Amino acid sequence: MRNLLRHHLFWPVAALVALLVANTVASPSFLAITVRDGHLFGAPIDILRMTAPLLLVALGMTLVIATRGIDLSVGAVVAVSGAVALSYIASSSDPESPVTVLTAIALALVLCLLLGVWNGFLVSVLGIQPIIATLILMTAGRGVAMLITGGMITTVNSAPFKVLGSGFWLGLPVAAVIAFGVFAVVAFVVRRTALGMLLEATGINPAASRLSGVRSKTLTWTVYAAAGLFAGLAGLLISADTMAADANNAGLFIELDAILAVVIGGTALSGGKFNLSGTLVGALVIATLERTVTVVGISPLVTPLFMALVVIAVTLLQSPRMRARLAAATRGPATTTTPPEPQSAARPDSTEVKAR
Amino acid sequence: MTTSAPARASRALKIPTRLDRRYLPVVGTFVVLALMLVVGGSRYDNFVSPAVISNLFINNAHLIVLAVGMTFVILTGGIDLSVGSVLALSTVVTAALLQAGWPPAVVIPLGVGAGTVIGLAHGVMVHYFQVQPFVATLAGMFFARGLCFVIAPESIAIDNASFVSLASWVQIFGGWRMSSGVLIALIVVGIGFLVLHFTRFGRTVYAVGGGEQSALLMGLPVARTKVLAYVVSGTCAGLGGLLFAMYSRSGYSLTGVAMELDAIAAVVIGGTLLTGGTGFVLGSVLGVLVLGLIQTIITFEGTLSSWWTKIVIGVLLLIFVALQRVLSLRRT
Amino acid sequence: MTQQTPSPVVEMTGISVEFPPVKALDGVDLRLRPGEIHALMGENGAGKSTLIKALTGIHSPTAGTILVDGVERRFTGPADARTHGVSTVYQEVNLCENLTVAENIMLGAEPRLLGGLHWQAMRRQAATHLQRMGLSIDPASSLGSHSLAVQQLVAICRATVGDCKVLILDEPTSSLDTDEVAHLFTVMRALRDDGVAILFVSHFLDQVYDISDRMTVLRNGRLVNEFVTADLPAAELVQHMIGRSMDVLEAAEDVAEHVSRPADGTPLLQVVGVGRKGSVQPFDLDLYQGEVVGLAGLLGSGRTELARLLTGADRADAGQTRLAGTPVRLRTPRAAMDLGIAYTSEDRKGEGVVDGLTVRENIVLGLQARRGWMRPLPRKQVDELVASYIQQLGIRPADPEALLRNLSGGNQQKVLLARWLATAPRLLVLDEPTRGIDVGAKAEIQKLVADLAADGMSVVFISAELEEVLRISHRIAVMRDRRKVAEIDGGEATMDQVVDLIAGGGAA
Amino acid sequence: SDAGTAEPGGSGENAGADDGVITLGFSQVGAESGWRAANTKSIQDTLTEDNGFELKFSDAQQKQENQIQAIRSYITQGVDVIAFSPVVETGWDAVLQEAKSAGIPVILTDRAVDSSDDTLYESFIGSDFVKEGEMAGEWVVEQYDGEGYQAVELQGTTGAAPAIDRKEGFASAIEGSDVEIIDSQTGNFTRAEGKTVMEGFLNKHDDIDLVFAHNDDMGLGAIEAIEAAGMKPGEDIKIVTIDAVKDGMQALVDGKINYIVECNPLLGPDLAEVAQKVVAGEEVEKRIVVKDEAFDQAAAEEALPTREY
Ligand SMILES: Nc1ncnc2c1ncn2[C@@H]1O[C@H](COP(=O)(O)OP(=O)(O)OP(=O)(O)O)[C@@H](O)[C@H]1O
Ligand SMILES: Nc1ncnc2c1ncn2[C@@H]1O[C@H](COP(=O)(O)OP(=O)(O)OP(=O)(O)O)[C@@H](O)[C@H]1O
Ligand SMILES: [Mg+2]
Ligand SMILES: [Mg+2]
Repeated sequence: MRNLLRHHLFWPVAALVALLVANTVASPSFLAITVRDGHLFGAPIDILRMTAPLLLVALGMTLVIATRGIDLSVGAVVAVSGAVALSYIASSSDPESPVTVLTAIALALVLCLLLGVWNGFLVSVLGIQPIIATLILMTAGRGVAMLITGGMITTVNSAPFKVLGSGFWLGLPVAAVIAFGVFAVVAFVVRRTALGMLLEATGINPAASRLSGVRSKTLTWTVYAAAGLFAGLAGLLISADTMAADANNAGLFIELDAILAVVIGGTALSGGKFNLSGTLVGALVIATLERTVTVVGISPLVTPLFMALVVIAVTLLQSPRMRARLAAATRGPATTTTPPEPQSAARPDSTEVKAR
Repeated sequence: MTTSAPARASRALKIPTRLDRRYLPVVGTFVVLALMLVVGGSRYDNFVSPAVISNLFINNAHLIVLAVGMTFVILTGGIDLSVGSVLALSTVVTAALLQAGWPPAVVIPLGVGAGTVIGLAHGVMVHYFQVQPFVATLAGMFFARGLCFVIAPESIAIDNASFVSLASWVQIFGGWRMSSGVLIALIVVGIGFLVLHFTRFGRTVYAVGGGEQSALLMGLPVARTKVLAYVVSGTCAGLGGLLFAMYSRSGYSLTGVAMELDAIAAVVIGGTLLTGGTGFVLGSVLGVLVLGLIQTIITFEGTLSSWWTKIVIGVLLLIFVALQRVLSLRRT
Repeated sequence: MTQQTPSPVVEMTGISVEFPPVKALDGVDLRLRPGEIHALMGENGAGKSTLIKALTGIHSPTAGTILVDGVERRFTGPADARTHGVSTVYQEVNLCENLTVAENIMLGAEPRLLGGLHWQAMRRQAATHLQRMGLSIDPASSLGSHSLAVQQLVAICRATVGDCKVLILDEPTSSLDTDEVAHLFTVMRALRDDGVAILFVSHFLDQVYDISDRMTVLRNGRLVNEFVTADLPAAELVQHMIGRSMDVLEAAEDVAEHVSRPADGTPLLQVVGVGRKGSVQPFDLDLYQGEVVGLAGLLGSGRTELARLLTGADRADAGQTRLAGTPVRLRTPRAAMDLGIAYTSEDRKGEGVVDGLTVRENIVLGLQARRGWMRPLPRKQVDELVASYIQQLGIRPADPEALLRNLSGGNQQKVLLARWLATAPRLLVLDEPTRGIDVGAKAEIQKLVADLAADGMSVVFISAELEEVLRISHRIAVMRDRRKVAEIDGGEATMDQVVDLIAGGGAA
Repeated sequence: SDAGTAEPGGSGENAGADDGVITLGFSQVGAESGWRAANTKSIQDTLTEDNGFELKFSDAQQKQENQIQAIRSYITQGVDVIAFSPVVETGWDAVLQEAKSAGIPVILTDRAVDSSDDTLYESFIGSDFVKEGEMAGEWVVEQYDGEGYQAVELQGTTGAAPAIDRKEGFASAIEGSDVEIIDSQTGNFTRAEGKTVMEGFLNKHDDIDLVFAHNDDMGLGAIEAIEAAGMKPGEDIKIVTIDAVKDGMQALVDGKINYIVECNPLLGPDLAEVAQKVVAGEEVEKRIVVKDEAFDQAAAEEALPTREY
């Protein structure tokens, strides 16, 4: 019990479970999964599909945050990606052909990769602060997306493209398979190679890393490029979901959701140690939260209040102070007379200094 | 300034007699701002006129106040994402209470105080619970916005006579105009400047941003300072809401969406580092003027479609940041 | 010196501090009397800094009592301690680099004018304090623009401002050279004579013997005993500290004799006219394989800058570098590393430790960076490597998974050294590698350097401790005013000779 | 008020009309939707030089302060007419007063302003959002009253005038019938959110008969959700929306939507006409309600081929 409580994913997972319970109470069949035409259906499957784009964006965001950066432009990149792909499909003579669709996807992904490279250039070469560097693309990117679609919502009918949004593979939604697959691959690469450690070193102490021979600039650059690419992929999933490219609203505020997912997952925004499994849980929490609002039937007027309270609850429970309290409480009175100093490995800047 | 010429003068660091490096980003901002005015003036008629410059201040008075508050928080190494929502909350509270017939003398402190209270909550979360500022204030942002909806989803007009007369007070000097909002904003800037540079609290704000742990080991009151910085920012957001309510004579729950980004951008453009510890309030004011000027240029251009507007804002921002960067790199 | 023993101003008894599972302090006592300089001695990781932090309220002891002026107290933090007259300079310089020197000194006790800060008075007062420390820097300059040594002195200035009954200095001299130390000691003696109790931590035995009246020795978090300095011979002290006899140290004494001059041939690194505007005047330097070249000079003489130019940490704007005869360009640390050149910065906190990573990760960081991210070192190899360095350098705790920030200062330094040794460079540039390292470990490091050189590695060795430089260098390059002024043979050089050169013919 | 009296260059200089070209400053809300884009395009295509206009256009990016700033700027630039679609209903008195003092007439489009002084503007051209909601509700009652329909509502952006008014209109129209709104949540006027919210409704309720969406986009999102759940939109669950953009009309023709109330974005011609009259000093109507049609499937089939947006 004690170890469980101490685990860094305890509270995020607890939040997820609590939300699922709340949903099940409001709608008893919530967790039911049915099989229809060999596909799985049901709210949990919906949630997996809803999580997919957010998970991709949060994945890129985690890596960027590890290097002490932040990427505000992902929402705009999502919009650009959808706009490019759908405009290409819409303007092609044969929207139903897989070749067209693959070309559209490749086009969108390459462009988004370039947008990421652009961000990386501003941050790592010109040395502009990440928040401002990516604010530029956040503003202009949506303009570009609107330019591509002429401000209208571009709609297409293309079965191969629709597969991305509502297709199934091995009974699971294709979008979820793609996102969770990419996530697993990246997590594997990052943790099985030295990439993760080098990223963390760059985030914790850039000067020391540079002197240790870490190619910090290249790494930083790569990470922004990756964030762009993943956002592009997310953009494709989002536009395939409704088969429409909405330059104004696609991916709106997804950067905030992604950052929130990263933070709920226990990665500090100050860079350094990151936690991809936490990000996964964080993304699931946020997607479930969105669903909860509808299922539990919270009035739109208080929805933001409700979101705020959940976020505050999760973050407060995760805070070192609360952890220490709870740890002390679960440890029981018998062991020591004076409560030992809380060890807060979770906060990089606070271990040496006790704030009382 | 030292009293006697020391024997070890040869080892003393040679202080450059030129401008202090710390002021470079601000000077960079100023130079580029001036350049923009010159370029704008040569492109459009009437661009560099007292009326346009006065309007620049009148239209951005609330943002100036937000930026001053944001500067405090960013200097401590934090960030406050809630200011846009808190501003909206303040406008809604003000408008709703005035509509309910409360006197302005009671309503105004309540509107501003709402911001103070939320700021205090942020400070407590950030310092005592060690919630990351981004998250704490993001929660605050949802919270304030939610509260707005609960109080009044629809926009409320303000027609309280004394409030309106306060709001429409204008002083005219030739072509120049100064509204009550601008006057308040300038006073806030002045206070912000004095507090940051001439009080222990102000210097501790810088110290905390320079290194929280160091500041703590130096025996400075880190806790109080950090909490107070968020209180300042919240109060400024509340005051910004008051100014916006005066400016628009209404309260509306959807006001100021994404305005926190404008405030942050202004502060950063003004040369403050997001990592904390370096920056100036006056820089932030320049930052606000830059953003305002970009908007003015867009209006004067008069032919941009919606998307080109966004793209041009992005490009101007880029040119600005790049130029500023080049200027400050050159000199160092 | 005080004859009778006045009652202690600080009395700590039975102090225990735990960082589960580590018991950093176990029932330690410490008594500080007014008007005495009390040395706190012990190996790296013995618990000296922890004891100090327990006193000032940064760590809360799990057991024990603290009496200050006879009243039992648990301070809530440095601020609280300071208001009760306990001023501390912690081991790592903890000041705000973004503020001015004057602010760093005066904040908290700042002069006021009309309720606001009185900047002019603040600068004036700061200047006076600086002068006492022998520093003539501009109080209005920002602290970050000064070297670590100056920052150290500024930190000490800060501690002496205001009403202080107890002054605690945790390794204040580790980055100072003889002159500065002499100044500091003058100030310390003056304070002592005013009745201040001073707690002093240093790994320099001669300094300790020079200044302290009494000492408390810790070993492995336990109290060994309290001694009167004059009654305790150095050899015995070392034995108390490290639990071994002086043999190790004696081994170090002969280091210089063990190594032989390398065979002639093309130098491994040949530097011609390399310099950088505003940093170091163009200099020439040849480094042969298997040779240890020491850099000697005063604070700010440009040793660090020279080292940085040699290793690509800073980019030279003039001159040529040849490695084994072929011209090379050292534009980045990475480029230098690829050529087998490694650099350990003197700024442990800023440019050395990656404090959020573990000991293991910190040790392999350099090697891994050099291999590239795609070729991760096999875990087994990593573990062996790390285990061998932990053992070889005596890193404590010997736990590869400990976070670096939880290590004592000296142990962090050892980890950094291991990082560079692991990359097996051809040329190793060590800037103050022994700073903050205890006597035993220091001797081991010196021996290690000698062994490495014997195996063919070239080493550039910078240390504030001239003795150390003399002992292990084959050749000594002397720096003065950011210029290389002389080069002398290490075997023949004498202390006086080098001191003369450093000071510019005794003109300093 | 004294607010506008010192406007230099503003007053009296609007001699633009004399040379036959009307300079019109238009401040658009933003480009937040396809509807808005069509609205902008209609205005830009109508107020051309060929038609005797010089259009100064600015996009306020959904910010009232930008709009106020743009209007002030038009006053300084001395345009002949100012037109704008207010982001919010309130808060315009001061700046409109300035325009009035400078002698520049103001025309509102699409959304109204909430002001006690209606001399501040010449005319308001736009749809009646409450009416739109009512029309949708009336059709629902007419078709399905007596069948005990359970409806869900996809609201527009919380706090926005169209969302508030359409909700109100619909609710008042179904009052007294046995159509019941069992759930209502915001979909922020977007397809994606329309889809997720609808998915949630489908998870929660087993017996939804009708969806009322405050715009086509959310309705289209709901269609996706209904299809994904294996049901037939338009048959198993009826759908009523507002806007009548092309995609919505197509869905109506395809039988996936049952009824659409139009909200006409093509305000350009009306604006041009009113502007010309105002400049010429003619009397104009204070309120010009744009004619909103409503389409059922047959009407949609007829209208679709000529649909402009
Ligand atoms: N915050 C912490 N968490 C865990 N362990 C710690 C922490 N701080 C210190 N320690 C451990 O406590 C022990 C004593 O450390 P301390 O810093 O007091 O040593 P020291 O005597 O000052 O050594 P040095 O001479 O190297 O500075 C070490 O083993 C260290 O690893
Ligand atoms: N006592 C001092 N007074 C004034 N300035 C100093 C003093 N000591 C160092 N400096 C300044 O600090 C800067 C750093 O010098 P640098 O680090 O190159 O010296 P160094 O020879 O490596 O000495 P060390 O490494 O021992 O500090 C220089 O700009 C120098 O002018
Ligand atoms: Mg120590
Ligand atoms: Mg040095």
